[in-house]
Order: sequence, then C-alpha cells, then structure tokens
Amino acid sequence: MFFESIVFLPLIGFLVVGMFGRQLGDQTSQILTSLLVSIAALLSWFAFADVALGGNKHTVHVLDWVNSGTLSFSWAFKIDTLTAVMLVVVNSVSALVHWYSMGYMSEDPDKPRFFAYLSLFTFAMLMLVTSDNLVQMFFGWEGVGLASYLLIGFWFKKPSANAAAIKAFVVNRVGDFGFALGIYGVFLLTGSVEFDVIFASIANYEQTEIVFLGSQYHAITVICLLLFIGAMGKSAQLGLHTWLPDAMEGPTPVSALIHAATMVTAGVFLVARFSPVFEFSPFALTVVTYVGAATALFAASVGLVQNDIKRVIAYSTCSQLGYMFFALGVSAYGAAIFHLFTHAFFKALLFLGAGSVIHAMHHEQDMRKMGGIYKKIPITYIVMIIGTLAITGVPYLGSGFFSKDMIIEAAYAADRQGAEFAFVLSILAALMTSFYSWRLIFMTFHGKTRADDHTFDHAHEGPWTMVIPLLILAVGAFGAGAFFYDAFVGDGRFAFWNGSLITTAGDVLDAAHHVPFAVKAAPFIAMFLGLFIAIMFYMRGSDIAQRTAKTWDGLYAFLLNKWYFDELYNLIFIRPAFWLGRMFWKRGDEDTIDGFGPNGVSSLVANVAGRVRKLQTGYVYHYAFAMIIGLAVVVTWFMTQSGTH
Amino acid sequence: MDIALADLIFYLFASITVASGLLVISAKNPVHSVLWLILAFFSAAGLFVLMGAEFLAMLLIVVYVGAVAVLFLFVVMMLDINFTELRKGMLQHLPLGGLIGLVLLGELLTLGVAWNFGDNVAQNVSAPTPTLTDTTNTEALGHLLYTDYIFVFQTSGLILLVAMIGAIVLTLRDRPGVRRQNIGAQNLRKPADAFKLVDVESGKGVSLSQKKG
Amino acid sequence: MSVGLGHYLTVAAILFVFGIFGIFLNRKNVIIILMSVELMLLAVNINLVAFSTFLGDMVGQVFAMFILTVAAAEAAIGLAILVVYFRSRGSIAVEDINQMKG
Amino acid sequence: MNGNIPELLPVLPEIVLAIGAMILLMLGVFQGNKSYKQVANLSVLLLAIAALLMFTQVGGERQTTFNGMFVTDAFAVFMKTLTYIGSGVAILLSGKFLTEHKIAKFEFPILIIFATLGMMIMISANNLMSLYIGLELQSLSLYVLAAMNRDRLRSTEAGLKYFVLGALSSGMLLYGISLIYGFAGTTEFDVLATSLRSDGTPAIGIVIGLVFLLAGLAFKISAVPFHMWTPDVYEGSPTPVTAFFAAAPKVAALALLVRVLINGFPGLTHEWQQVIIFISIASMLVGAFVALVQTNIKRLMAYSSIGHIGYALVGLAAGTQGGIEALMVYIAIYLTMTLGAFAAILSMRKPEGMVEDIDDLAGLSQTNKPMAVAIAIFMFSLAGIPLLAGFFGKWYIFLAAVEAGLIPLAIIGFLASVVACYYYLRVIKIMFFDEPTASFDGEHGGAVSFVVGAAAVLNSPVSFLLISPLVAAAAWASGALLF
Amino acid sequence: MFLDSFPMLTLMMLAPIVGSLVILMINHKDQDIADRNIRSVALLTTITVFVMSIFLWVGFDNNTADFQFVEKHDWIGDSISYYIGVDGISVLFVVLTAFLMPIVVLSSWEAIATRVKEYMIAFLILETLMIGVFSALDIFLFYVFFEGGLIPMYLLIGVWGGANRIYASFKFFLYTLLGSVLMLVAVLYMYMQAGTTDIPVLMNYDFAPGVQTWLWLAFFASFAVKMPMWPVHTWLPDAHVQAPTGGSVILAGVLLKMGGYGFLRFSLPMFPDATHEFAWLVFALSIIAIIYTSLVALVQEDIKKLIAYSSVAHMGFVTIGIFVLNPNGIEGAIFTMLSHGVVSGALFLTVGVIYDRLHTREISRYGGLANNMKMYAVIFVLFSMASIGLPGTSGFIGEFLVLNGSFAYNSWIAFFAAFGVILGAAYMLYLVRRLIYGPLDKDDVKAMPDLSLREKIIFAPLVAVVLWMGIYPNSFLDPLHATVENLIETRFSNNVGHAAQDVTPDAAVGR
Repeated sequence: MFFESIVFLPLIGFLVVGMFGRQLGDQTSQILTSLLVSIAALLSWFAFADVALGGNKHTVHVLDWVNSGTLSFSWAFKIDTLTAVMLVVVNSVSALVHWYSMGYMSEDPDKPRFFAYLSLFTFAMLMLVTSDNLVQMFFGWEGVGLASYLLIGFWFKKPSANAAAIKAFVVNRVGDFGFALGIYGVFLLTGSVEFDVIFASIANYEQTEIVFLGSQYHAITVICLLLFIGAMGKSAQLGLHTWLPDAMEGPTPVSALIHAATMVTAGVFLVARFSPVFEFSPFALTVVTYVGAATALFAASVGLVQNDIKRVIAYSTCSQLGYMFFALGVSAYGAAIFHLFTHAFFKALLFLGAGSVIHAMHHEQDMRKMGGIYKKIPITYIVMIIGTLAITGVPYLGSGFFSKDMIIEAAYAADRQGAEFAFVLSILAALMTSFYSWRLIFMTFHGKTRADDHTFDHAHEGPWTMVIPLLILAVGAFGAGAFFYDAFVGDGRFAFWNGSLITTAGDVLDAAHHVPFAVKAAPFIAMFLGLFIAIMFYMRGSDIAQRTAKTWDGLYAFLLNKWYFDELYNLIFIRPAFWLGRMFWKRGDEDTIDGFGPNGVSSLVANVAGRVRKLQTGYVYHYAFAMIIGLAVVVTWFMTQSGTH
Repeated sequence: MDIALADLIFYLFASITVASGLLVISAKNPVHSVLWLILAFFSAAGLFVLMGAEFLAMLLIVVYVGAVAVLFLFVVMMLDINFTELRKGMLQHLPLGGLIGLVLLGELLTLGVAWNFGDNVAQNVSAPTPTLTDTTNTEALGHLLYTDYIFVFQTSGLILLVAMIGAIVLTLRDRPGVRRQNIGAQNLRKPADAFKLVDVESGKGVSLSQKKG
Repeated sequence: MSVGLGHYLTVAAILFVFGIFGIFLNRKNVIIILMSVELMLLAVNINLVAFSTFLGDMVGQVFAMFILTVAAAEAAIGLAILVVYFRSRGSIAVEDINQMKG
Repeated sequence: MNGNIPELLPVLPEIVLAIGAMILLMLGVFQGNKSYKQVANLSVLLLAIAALLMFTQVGGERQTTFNGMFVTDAFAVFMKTLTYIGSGVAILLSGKFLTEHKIAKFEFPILIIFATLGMMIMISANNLMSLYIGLELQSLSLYVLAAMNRDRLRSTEAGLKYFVLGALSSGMLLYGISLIYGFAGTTEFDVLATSLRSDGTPAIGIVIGLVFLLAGLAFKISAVPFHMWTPDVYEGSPTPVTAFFAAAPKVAALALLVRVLINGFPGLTHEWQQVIIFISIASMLVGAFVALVQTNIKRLMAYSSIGHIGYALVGLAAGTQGGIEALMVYIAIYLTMTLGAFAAILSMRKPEGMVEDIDDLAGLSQTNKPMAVAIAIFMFSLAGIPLLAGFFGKWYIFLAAVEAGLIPLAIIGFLASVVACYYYLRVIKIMFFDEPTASFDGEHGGAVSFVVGAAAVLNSPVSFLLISPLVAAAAWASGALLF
Repeated sequence: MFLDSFPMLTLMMLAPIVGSLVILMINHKDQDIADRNIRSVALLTTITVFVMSIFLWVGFDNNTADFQFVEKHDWIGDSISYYIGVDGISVLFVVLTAFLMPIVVLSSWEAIATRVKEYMIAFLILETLMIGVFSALDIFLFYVFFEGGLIPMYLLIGVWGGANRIYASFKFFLYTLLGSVLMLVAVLYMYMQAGTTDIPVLMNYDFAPGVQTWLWLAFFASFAVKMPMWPVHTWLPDAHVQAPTGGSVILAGVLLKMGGYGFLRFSLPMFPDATHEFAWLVFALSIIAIIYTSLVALVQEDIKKLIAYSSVAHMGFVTIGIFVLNPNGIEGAIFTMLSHGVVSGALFLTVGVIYDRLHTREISRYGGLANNMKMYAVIFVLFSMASIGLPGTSGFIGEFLVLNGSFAYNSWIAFFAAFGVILGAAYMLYLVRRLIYGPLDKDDVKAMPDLSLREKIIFAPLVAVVLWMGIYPNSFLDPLHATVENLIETRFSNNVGHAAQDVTPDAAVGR
C-alpha cells in the first residue's frame, strides 16, 4: 500500500476536489490537495531512502489492464532508483507548488479547479514515472499532457491561453505519434510492452532488422528513434519545442511545476529508462546528442532577447533540457538525471521567484516594465540570485555547477559521434545562459524602475505560503548538487543506480572525471563572460543593448521571433491543414462526392425520368407506335438470330 | 376448277382486298373508309371461298358487312363529324413508322415462305378436314362447334352478352323528366287505391296527409 | 407460279400491316382506328383459314369463326365507348384524346 | 368423344359464376338501378360461393375437360383464389364511390363477375382458343368498366384508349396465334409442348408467333413497352375500377402467361426467356423512373404496378419451378399491397370531392393517423423494405433469378427498386413530414376501412407469420405446372 | 444453467414491442399527462431490456467461441429459420444497444414535445431491430433486421429532424438501401450455393475464390456505406446534423456499428480469400477516411457535423483493425466500435443539451460555456478527451489495439492512421476551444443554465462507462477472445503468416 499511496493520494485529492470542490469551499480544497500531495512527497522521500539508498527494487501489481492476443499488460508500478528519484522530484516540487499556489492564486475565483488540476497532474506524472510498462507510461505521458493542457488554458477566457493549450496538446500529440509507434515497434520486436521483459530480451535483437515504412532498418534504432520523437515532444526539443514558450500563458506555479521541473523532463526520463535499449543503437544516441545540443544552443540564443520574464525562463528550461539530452546521447545517463534533479529545484525556484515578482508587479510579466525592485521584495531577490547562481553554474555556489559541468565534461570525454559538437555547443550555450540569466536579474531587480508608480509602490513580498516554498527550493537549488553528487555521478553511482541505468560502451562518467583542467574551466569562463556582458549591457545604464540590437537588427529579429519556427509551422502545417480541410469539404465532399454521387445521380435520375415521361404523350397513336416498335424490335431480333439456322 | 383460273381469281380478290385495305386507312372521308372496308370484306370472303371455307365466307358477309360495317356506318353518320377537316401531321411519323411497318411486313412475308409441312405438324392436327363428299364445310364446322368446341362456343355467347350489357350501360340514358306509361301499374290500379270517402266535419277541414284505412 | 399458302399469307400480312399503319399513322378520327383493327382481325382470319386449308384441319376455321364473333362484340363495345366519348368531348379526333398524359 | 357430355365438375365454379351472373343481371334489370347494393352484395357472395366450390369440389389435382380446352390444377386454384379476392374486394370497395359519383349501376358488379369469369377461363386455358376467348371476355368487360363513368371525360378517354390499344394488342395476339397454329398445326398446349420438345430447332414461325402472342399478353399485364395505356387508364377510370385493374386482371394475365409459356412452350424456353427478360428489365426501369415525376397518386400507382410486373416477370424469366413459385408469392403479396393502397386512395376525400394528388396527403399523419400508418405500410411494402411483406416477394423473386443464373437481372432489379423507393418514400414524406393542409373527412365507408386495415395488417410484420404458409402453398401450386 | 434455455434474446426483442403496444394504447384527454406516461413506459421498457442485457452479459461464457443463448425455430420452408444467438463478437453490441436506449429516451424527455407517442414507438421498434441485427444467426433474418432499421430511422430524421431533414432522410435511406441491395444479391447467391441461410454453416462454407471476390464486394458495398467509409460517407454528416439528438445518438452509437459487425460476421469468415485480396482496398480507403475526414472536421462550423465527420475517421480505425486480421486488430476494432458507440453518443447528447437551450448547432453562436455551464464543460471536455483517445478513457484502448495490430501488419498503415490521432486532437480541441472556452460575451449564451438533474443522470452512466472501459477494458475484451481467436484460426491460420497473432521475432522480423 506504500507505493500505491504515493501515486494515488494526489488522485484522491483530484477526485474529491474536482467533484466536490464547490461544496468544500476554496480553503478546504486547497488544504486538502496540498496536504495529500505533501504526504505523498514525504512518502516519496521514504521510498527514496528505501529504494535508492537501501538498494531495494519493487514491482507492484495493481490491476490487470489489457489482454488481447499475446499483448497483455497491467496497471503496475516498477520502483527502482530512477523512479525513486523522479518520485522525489515530482512530489516534492508538486507539494511546494501546491503550497505556493495558495498564496499566488489567492485572488483567483476558481481555486478548487486549479488545485484539482495540479493534483491531477501530479498523479499523471507519478503514473508516468512509476510505470512498469510502456502503455502505462503512455497513460501518464498523455495524462500530464492533459493536465498541462488544462492548466495552460486555466484562464480560459484568454484566447491566447486557449491557443497555447491547444498548441501544447497537439504538438505533444505529434511526439506521442512517435512514442506510440515506438511502443508498437517494441511489441512487434519483443512481444511485450513490459520493461522487465523488454530489457531482458533486447540483447537478442541486437542484429535484427525490421521493415518499417517499406524499407528495412535496424530494429532497435527504429524503435529508439520513434520513442525519441515522443521524448522530443514532451521535452520540447528543437522542432517540437514551440509549445513550451507559449505554455507560459498558464499560471506561474504551473510553469514551475510542469514546464520546468517535472513534465518536460519526462522525455529525459524516458530515454534514461530505456537506456538498456538505446545502448544498442549508437546511431539513435547520436541523434539524441545532436538534437539535445542543438536545442541547448537554440533555446539559449532565443532566451537572449526575450522580454517576458517567464519566457526567458522557459527558453532556459528548453536549453537545459537540451543539456540533459545530449548527456543521454553520450550515455551519461546518470549526469542527465542528476541535472534533471538539480534543475528541478533551481528552475522551480526561478519560476516561483518569477511568479513572486509577477505577483508583486500585479501580473506584469514584461521585464521592460520592471527594474529596481530588489528592495521591495528582498527575499525573492535573494532566492532568484541563488537560482541564477545554480543555473549559470557558478562553481560550488549552486547545484547547477555540479550537474551541468558533469554533462559538459561527459560530452568532452565521450567518444560518441556528435559528442564534440555537443561539447562546443554546450560551452556556447553556457555563455548565453549566463547572459540571459543575469540579464533577467538585472532587468528585474536592478536599475531604475520602469514600472508605473502605483505598481512599484505596492510591490510587496507574497504571503508565507509563497515564501516558504521559495526558501525550501532555494535550499535545494543551493545544496542538492553538492549533497547528491557522489550518489548520482560520483563513486557511489553504481550502488545508487543499482542497474536502473545501463551503459554498455564504457563508463563515460568515469572518463568525465578525468578530463583536462581546460575543459573543466571552459564552462566557468563562458559563465563569467556571460555575466560580464550582462553587466556591461544592463548594469551601467547605457544603451549598449539597444544599440547592439539595432546594429544586428536582422539577427535580433530572428532571435526575438524564435527563429521563425511558429511562422514556418503555421505556413507549412496549420494553414495547409485548414485549407485542405476546406477543400476536401467543399470541393471534395460537396462538389465531387455528392455532386457525382447522391446529388448527381438523383438529378440524373430525375432528368431521365422527365425525359421518359415526355414519351408518354397521351396520344393513342404514340402508344400504339411504342407497342409496335417493341414488337418489331423483338421480331427482328429473332429473325436475325434465326438466320443462323 | 381450272388451276389457272383459280389463280386468277385469287389475284383478283387479293389485289382488291389489299387495295381496299389501303384505302380504308387512307380515305379522307370516314364514310368512304367504311365502304372500302366493306369491299375488303367482300373480297376476303371471296378468298375464303377459294380456300374452301364457304361458311366463313358467308359469315363474313353476314356478320361483318351486315352488322359490323353497318354499325360503323351508323355511328359515323350519327356522330356527324366534320369530314372535311383533315389534320396535318399525318405524315410526320411516316418515315419511321413506314420503315418499321415495312420491316415487319418483310419479316412476316419471310415467314410465309418459311412455312413447310413438317411431320410433327401433320401429327398435331386434331380435326382433319373431312372430304367434301362426306360433309359440307358448314356441317363439319357445326359438328365441331357443338362438340369439341362447345366450351368456346358458350363462352363466346357470354362475350356477346357482355357486349350487350356494355353497349347498354354505356349509352342508355334514363331521362329523368320523361314520364313513361306503366301499363302494369295501370292495369293493377283499383278504385280503392284511387280515391277515398271522407266525412268532413265542419270547421275542421280535412287532413290530406291522413293515411288511408 | 401456282397460288399456294404463301400467297394467302402475303395478303394477310399486308392487310395486317395496313391495320397497324392505320392505327399509328392515323390522326383523323378514332373510327378509322377501329376499322384498322377490323382489318387486322381480317388478316388473322385469312391466315387461320389459309393454314386450316393447307393443314387439312378444321380447327383454324373454327377459330376464325370465334374471332368473327368476338370482333363483332368488340366493335359494338368500341363504338359504344366512342359514342360516350364523343358525348363528353364533342370530338373524336385522335389528337384531342390527350387529357391524360405523362 | 363426340356425343359424350363433357366432364362438368372441374368447371363447376365457372358455371355457377356464369349462371349466377345472369341471374343477378335479371334481378338488376327487373329492379332497376336502386338494386345496386343488393346485386353488389350478392355478387360478392357469388364470388365467395364459386371460390368455395373451387376449394371443395374441384381441388388441386390436374383435370382437363371440354376436349382439353379447360384445365384445372393447383396452380389454377392458387391464382384463381387471388383473382376471386381481387374481384370481391373491388366490388366491396366500389359501393360508396359509385354512389357518390352517381354511377352506382347494378351492371357494375355483374361486369366484374363476367370479367372474373373471363379471368377464370384464362387461368384454366389449355388451348390457344380458350385463351383468346377468356381474354376477350375479360377485356371487353374491362373496357366497359373503364368508361363506366361515362359523363366524365377522363373516364371515357380511359375507356377509349384502353379499348383501342387493347384491340391492337389482341390483333397482335391473334396474329401470333395464327402463326403458331399454322406452323405447329395445333392450338392445344399439351400437343404444342410435346411437339416442340421433340423438335430440334423450332420453326421460326412458331418463335415469331410466340413473340406476337407475348406482345398481346404483355399488354394485358402492362409490361413495357406495351404499358403505355396503363397510367392513363388508371388515372381516368373510376378509382374502384382502377383498384380492380391493378389487382385481379394482372393476376389472371400473369397466370395465363405462365401457363402458356411453361405448359405450352417449354421447348422454346430459351427464346421466350429472352423476351421476358427484356420486358422485365424495361418494366422495372420504366416503373421506377417515370413514377418519380408523378403527382397524381393513381398514375403513381400505375407506374408502380408496371414496375411490379417487371419484378414478377423476373420469376418467370427464371423459368424454373422456383421462379414460378416466387412469382406466385410475389403476386399474392402484391395483390394485398395494391388493394390496400387503392382502398386508401378511395378514402382520400375532401368536402369538395375526391382528390388524387399526392400533395393532398400532406400531413395525413396528424389528421388521420391510422390511415397514414396504413399507407406508409403499403408504401414501404411496395418498396420492398424488409419488415413488410413486400420484401418477401422481392426475396423470392430474386432468389429465383439468382438460382437461374440471372444475376445481372437481379442487380438491375434491385437498383431499380432503389430508384423506385424514392417515390414511395416521397408519399410517406408528404404524409409524415409535411404540415397538414386540410383533413379528409372521415367517412369513407366500412368496407374501405376494413380493406385498408386488413391489407395493412397483412403487409405489416404480421406477415412474418403468414409467409410460411403462403410459400408452402405457392410451392404446392407451382408444382402442378408440368415442367 | 437456467439462462441457457431461457429465451433471453427473444424476450429482449419482444419487450420493446410490448412496450410500444402499451404506448399505443395510452390515451388521455390531457396531452401532457399522456406524454408523460408514454415517456415513462418507454423508459421502463428500455431499462427492462437493459437489465436483461446485463443478465445476458453475465451469463455469457467467455471461454467458448460457440454461439450462446441460441434459439432456433423453423420459419419459412426448411431453409430459413428463426435462429438467433450471440457470440463474443455480438454480445457486447447487444449490451451497447440496450445501454444506450434508456439514455436516448431520457435525452428526449423534454426535447421531443410533439408526437411523443410516435417518437417513442419508433425508437422502441428500432431497438428490437438493432438487437435483432446483432443476434440474428440466419442471414435472411439478419437482412430483415438490418434493412428494417431504415424505416424507423427515416421517420425519426424526417419527422423530428432539423430544417433540412427531408434531404437528409432521403439521402440516408436511399444511400444505405443502395448499398444493401447489392448485399442482398450476394445473400441470395450464397443461399443458392450453400443451400442454407444458416450463418454458422455459411461461416464454415468454402466459396470458390472467384465467387468470393464478387460476394465480398457486394457485402462491402453495404457495409462500407453503413460504416461509413470514404467515399460513401457523405450521408452521415447530413443525417447526423438533421436527426434529433436521440436519433444521432443511436445512429452513431449503434447503427454505424452494423457495418463493422457485418464485416466481422460475414466478410471475414465467409470470404477469407477475398478478404485477403481486398485488404489493401480497405486500408487505402480507411486511411484516406481518417486523414481526409479529420481535416474536414477541422473546418466544420456545425457541431454535429464535426462530430459526424469525426465518426467517419474513427470508423476508419475500425475497418483497419478488422482487416489486419490479428487478435489485436480485431479486438481493437470491436472495442473501438463499443467505445465510439458510447463516446460519440455522449458527444451528440452534449450537443443536444446546448441545442435544447439555444436551438442552433452553429459553433460560432456559442463560446465561453465554461463560465456559466461548469458541469457541462467538464463533461464535454471529458468526452472530447475520450474521443481523442486519451489513455484512461475508452477511446484509447481501441485505437491502441488497432494501431498495434496494424503496425504488425504493415507499418505504413499504422503510420498514416496515427496521423488521425494527431488530427483528432486538433479538431476536437479546436471545437472545445470555440464552444467551451473563451470569454462569455453573448447574451443568449449567458442565459443558458447548467445541466439539469435529468441531464446529469443521463451523463453519469456514460462517464462511468467511458472510464471503466479505459481503466479496466478486460471486462469488454474477455468475451471477445475466444470468438476472435476462433475466427482467425479457422479462417486465416494458413495464410496470415505476418499477422501479430503469432508475433515472434522470427515471424515478424527478418534479419
């Protein structure tokens, strides 16, 4: 019942508040859901202790799900270290976000709904990470998608929020398209969708080829790439990333929970979970590496110029996910998960901090209308600094340093194709990360305020429900890296992971520990450079930023418009889809199918009927004529036939 | 009878029949048509005689000319149709109609040539024509009519009855205004039905509706 | 060429076709049509009698006799209908008989 | 044979009919037109007696009499039963109508009886001569009946057209008979059958004669292209007469056709099949298409009946016992549908008189629900939609066609039935979907209501229970034909 | 067992008829009282049938592929009989029918105010026919029920339908009739060949391959229209849009399933060779249907039309699943049909709810319903998600199984069909956005009240079933296994080497 409680307590919260929220009242709903999730979080830490630290694995069967032919799978939990880590991350962040939201959402009329959604999300995410088979994972996968959809569109009166919600869901569906095909491929290959069976038998298919879309390919590569498409969608990797920035339309706690700490890392989790399979496909891992690295750089570059405080953080998330992916790509699974872990804390912290700012600024998100508010909200300011230290990777002053540098070093150390590429890009991205992160701090907290007086004067710290989670997260963001370094990527890693992550091609982390000092220094230099440029641009009250933007206006516009991905997609997917739909409807269904089908035939029939009717003239001699013609025709028919005998 | 003479007579009657047939349908005046029809019947009767069916020939003249044709004539006269009125368009369908007619004719003529006296056909004959020395044509017909074909004979009687009923029901009109003499009623009329004696009380008068008896 | 069955059949066929012509080429009045019918029946009778003679079988003649009977009845009915039609329409022109069509 | 009194028992019902009709005629003549009702009732009784005699005295075994002129067998019993029903119902239906139109003459039922007698002779005909004589007895009565409403132009025009074309058709028929007689040397079906069977290649004269004969018979069943009189005559004739036309004579003419072809010309099956297929397809198509554009319900029913004859002929085209069985099932069901439908039409009466436009039915479902439901049943049944009796007919007909390998014919037939479905649906649409214009006055006589009700019940899913005995009877009856 | 000899199916078919007879006799001066009684009787009848269907389901033995609850009585001659029974494929369709009927009756409680009596009778008769279709074991009987259903449906659309109901009702009737007359020819031919109309016998009868081709095509003509498959689908949007809510529910919920059921009952077992031969055709049409109609659904302006088009797309999954000829595909197809029956029925009911309030189906007339109809919004989103195929709802299981089966058959099929999953999300969410979300700025929409108690009662079981089917689908899959396996083994064991029934690496994957 222990693991069931962890997973189902949020569900209970969702169901109770979802159905009876209005009867329970705002207060009760909030506290109920938050409490339940908090209990689950607490239990998660116990589970973490038991599984990750104690080295126990568990499989919990809950209920049969589907039996059809040879396909059969159940609702079941597979709890190993990987899962335990995720449980901790998910439940902890979720619990904090729940509490935080009590303050943040205090003015919202729909609080029960919000909390229900949050709990629903938590439940789905837990299902995802605890799944023992692909289909349940898919359940969680889509479940978090649904929750994300609901939460992005939480303020449903805003058309932009609705659009963002749909976009998030549909783009994720594109990823799920790949994921689903991947599941079918796995089943076709191994005859099962259960992890244990798959992992146990996958080595048998190392050489197997499969016919996919008419051609033969290496089976495991096909499967891995398909699954990776799913991961890309959920984790907003380059190409399928467009939904993530828009998702910032949702309330900020949502961004913190879903679009920073937990859901978007599901892709990372998926690949890590499937490390036993990915290991058999170097090609797939190379692809992962390239995509991850490119995303890291791309997102960072866009983050440089964004003005919406949440969008900056969103692109930052996207970029950090890129880091995680290329870490996976170079088989540094432990490093990827470690970064996932630390990132969850500092990114949640940054988002919640940003939320605090927004809360203070009366829901103003544009950094150009902020500035100089560090005096007004000092706690927020401090935790934001802590978060920034973590994300930029200031040595020893934040968890990001430990995980991110580990990744960069692993990229350097790995001999996988694309690793060098990833290394170079990651350094560049680190520079940009530093720049935009500090830019955010400077634009928001420093300088002369650009907010109107009223807003500025009334800016204040949030209630304790907001502050305390910030502080807790700050602790995590600051210390988690150092504290868990050893277990995740250090010497204790084998005992810690206990077989839940598998590397076959040598231990890249070991190699990463022994890279040259220059490599270790490179990210630091990049970070420092970024900080320096940010100070130059934003702290000296000069107009360098504006002038630079003017000088490079083409590039600036390119970055500001996010590389024109949205426009491109709009042009090649959305508008053609609507155009095609309209054409199929009007030209296809109505004009062609109905025109030649029912309507055409019926008018033809009516036409023929009208003509035949005219033959019925009413004149006797015509009638007689018809009879005689009929007779003559038949007689002639037989006379000519009989000519033969 | 000399064969050649018989042939000659055949050709005579045949040509008259055909010619008057044509005139029946092409004459402008219906009365003329009827007359041509009569001629056609007459000459056809001649053909019948040639074939040895003298009773039928007689019937043709008696029934057709005597009754049917005259009936036609009667109706034509009665209806008092404007003879001179000749509608145009008669020839409108002639090409196609003529073609079809000719095709049909050609085929029917081919059939006539195709006839041969097969074995089967001979076996099938059920009422062989008696030789003239045994019975006359009329007598032979009579034998058949009242024996083998009594059923048809009776039924044709019914047909004539139906024709009568039909002609009457269609054309007979009761004229409601006309008073007819009812002899039976007159004969059956008794003095008691016609009048009655009533005591008239002064000052009261007589109720005319009072029932008798 | 000696006169045989074919000759009679030819006469009958021609008469029959005339009868047909009379029906569908006629635009004048219905009586002509009725007479055309009589022509057709006559043709049939010639046929039957001819066959009867050449088969040496009386049945054809018997049949012809019934046809004559029926033809008489038919003529009576036909003319009766014609008369009532004339009464209500005032015309027996073939082209006027088209109250109903389609 | 000469001098012997022919066997009379097989003809007993016909004799009773003939004598009874003459007695009724005298009754009518003596009593005048006020005796209409009495004569009509007695006529129905007479028909019932004849039918009863047929069942009890004649039975189903094959008997011939009058020198083989007349045959009675199970097939005849079956078809005669239907004919009796058709005629009897026609008389029942007509009373109210004739009275209202002031043509309630006692001759009316008598003519129907004579026509029925003609039909009986047709059905029992075993000789081209009795065929002709029966046909003429029937036809002459029908000509008169069509023109019965002699003061109404349409009625007389109907009579005239019917007569002229009927005469033409009997001319063709006779010409055909003369050819057959000349080339086969006989008019007896049995002799014809044996001689044609033994012949290798039949004489072309017989084939052509058969074609002429078929043309004449096709006219009587109003098969395309000999159908053109039908709509006009149906429209013009008094409605009860139309009901009669659509029912009994069709049955009789079909029976005659079947007997001629199956018993008389089995040796020419290949030839006549072609003709039957041709006119069957043509009838189905014309019936389906032209009815689409009709506005007068009687014309609609005329085209409908043309189409239905096309379907019935499919069974004949199959040329098998199964086919004939199907034809009999079909025509039996058709009889109930068509009588019911015409009875319903007879109830279409507004204060200003009878109406015949389909649009006059608008909203009937709201003004007279039972009638609307009944008509809907007839329409769906005519369309051959399952659940209603009409479907069984189609099923058996096309089953026979498929069994005989005539699959294209079946497909054409079904496609035509889809087209035809449209106009049946249109009637239902007008009754159920449109808004009511004016209601009909409820009074249309008990007989009409009874016939509508009974026919509706027979056609409703109740037919599920009745179809089995019907099929059994048809199988029994069709077995009597000598294949 | 008691249930074995008990004529359960016959009673289920008789009960609605009895109910309609009772309704027929209800007469009261006060029309309102009469109508109320009529509705109550109808509800009671349908609930009775539903309860019986539960017994049917419970009493059904999952372990055999044989027909159960069989009743056989001679009917016409010695070949056609009254022969009914259910097997794994059909039993749940019977249950589905019985389940939807009370809901339909309830949904018409207030929406149908005119000619209530006829309406209810039509529905009850329709119920009899639908149960008949799924339980008939005589092909003649099947055809009678199959076609007979047109009559009440035609009347339902025509009498109680929308503005353009006449066009729609005719199109519906004639289109489906045209398809099924070709089937009738095939039925006749089969009867002629096999000498029987007994479906179980025919299922094991081997028709010559050349003959199978034609028979298959003839059946296909009927079932493809009924499904409906592209390009013979255009009757469906019209019929759905014009039909009253209850009619749409039954149309989408049950009548469309007859096509898929027909494929399973006839095309597959009776013409296995032709099934192979034409599988490509079915796949091609299905894929076109999925993508084409999904795109069309995207641009619809009428709610019902949108859902109707989505039905066509969903049916594309069904046909794919059926013809991949492996257990996953077929079971997935059946499951999709069941799920779609519930979900699309529910969606039409949700449309009915707002239609009852505003009397328009135009999407643009609504918007922002989440503001004033919260409960409604929840329900609508839930069913939309089920339609999209969100895991945990019924829609997912079927789609998943079908795609899994088709991937094993040929990955192209799964690849293209999966596009439908993406597009499905797009059009449904776009609909949700336009209806439910956004600002509430229209006065007439503002005035719309949230769900009434009756409406909640209607939706409650649907919600429960949708979730049940998603979370514990085995209740619905278990009855299928034996029958589906038997079908595949007896008819397709020899020639389907690549089907996933025996997914082993060796069979499925070459080296």
